[in-house]
Amino acid sequence: MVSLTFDPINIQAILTNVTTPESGGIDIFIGTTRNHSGGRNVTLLEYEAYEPMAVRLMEQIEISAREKWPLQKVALVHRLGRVPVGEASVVVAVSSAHRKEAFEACRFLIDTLKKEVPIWKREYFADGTVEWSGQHSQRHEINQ
Amino acid sequence: MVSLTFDPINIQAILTNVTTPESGGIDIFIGTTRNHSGGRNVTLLEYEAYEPMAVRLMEQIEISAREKWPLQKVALVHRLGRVPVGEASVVVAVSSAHRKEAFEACRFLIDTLKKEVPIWKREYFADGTVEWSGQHSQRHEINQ
Amino acid sequence: MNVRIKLFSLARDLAGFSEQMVDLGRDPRAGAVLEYLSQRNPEFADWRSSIRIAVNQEYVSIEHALNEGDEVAVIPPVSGG
Amino acid sequence: MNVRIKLFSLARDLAGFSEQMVDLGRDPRAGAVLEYLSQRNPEFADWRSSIRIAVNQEYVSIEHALNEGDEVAVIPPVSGG
Repeated sequence: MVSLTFDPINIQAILTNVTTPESGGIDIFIGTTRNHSGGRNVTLLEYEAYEPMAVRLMEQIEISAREKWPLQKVALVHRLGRVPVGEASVVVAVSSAHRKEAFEACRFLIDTLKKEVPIWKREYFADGTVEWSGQHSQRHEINQ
Repeated sequence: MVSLTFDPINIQAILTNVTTPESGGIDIFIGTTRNHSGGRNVTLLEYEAYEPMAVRLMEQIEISAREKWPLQKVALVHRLGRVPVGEASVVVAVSSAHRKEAFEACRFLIDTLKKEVPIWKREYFADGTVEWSGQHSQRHEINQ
Repeated sequence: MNVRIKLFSLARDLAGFSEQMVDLGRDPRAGAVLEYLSQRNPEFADWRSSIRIAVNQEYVSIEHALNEGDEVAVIPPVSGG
Repeated sequence: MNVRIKLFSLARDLAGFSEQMVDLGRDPRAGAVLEYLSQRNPEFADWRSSIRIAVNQEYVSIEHALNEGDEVAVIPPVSGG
């Protein structure tokens, strides 16, 4: 199950959804909005996505994980729009008969989502500036 | 934070507890009661612990994890007594600035808990038999 | 040949638009979209090596041959999670 | 020398008791508890290699020297989680 939502992510509902009588282990990763980035204070994050492609890629990532590990349920949920500090921007949950698979798949899912899925984060800093995440470091890399 | 409880584990409360404004990633492992074990149907699990030693070891395991990784909050909660199929018997939650540390520490915590902490599981099978987990395989190993 | 360019994040900010039908001439490759944008804003040239192109919602190489009416998305480095 | 033996899980079921003060004689080592239990129930001998001993809530080797009043726990293979 994959989804994008502009509302706060309902973690309890995801947990209920991935729990099955056959599952022995559930691993859940929750990405939350940090109050600092590159040494500066962050007050708010804002996410945008190329939505249809993001959903499609998230579905493909779930399929890849299911090809690698015997999983029961998978949930990949990303929040879009403004996300206050401390709230979840992404939740990945995996249930499996054994914990090793749940951990490995959960790690794969979030790592791949972060590398591949067309979602972008804009950081609102306490000093009033607003930047796309990595805007300066990316630029710098390229100019080197 | 470590604890043993005879009540259902309140996962939402644990999640609230480990979320901090500094955390970027939270990994939660939930061990649930499976409806099968060694090819047989399980209807119920029952856990007992050498309680003071279990709490002490869980505290030591948290300390070890904090020595290995820069963690913000750690929760290690194990349920005791009867646990119906599908309910959580153990919950491990870790928050950290970055997800890599949260995943590695969570995995270490549950793996070490399962190896070291004096807690025992009794399995109630659908055929009416009741056994300590691993009772036969352990015996078998020793007689080999 | 006409394709629909879609721009996101920093790429949209640099270009000043989020979606546009453009004529890329005969037999264009996906990379032609970056040429088109770089001609209009030289800052795009700085970003070229980090930008990915998706055609009809799938990542492609810059050598991918475009077809009439394709949706060509300019994908700056992603930062979800 | 008197110590308090505590038994859990299968060890308790085999011994038929969960806690007992026992006199282990002079200068006993932790392993003496397993001798004591094996003499009363030979099934314990089958389990010896998989049982761990904790003294005052810390795992010790079977060579660990016991002191008067120690709490000596017999820990069968654990299965929490």
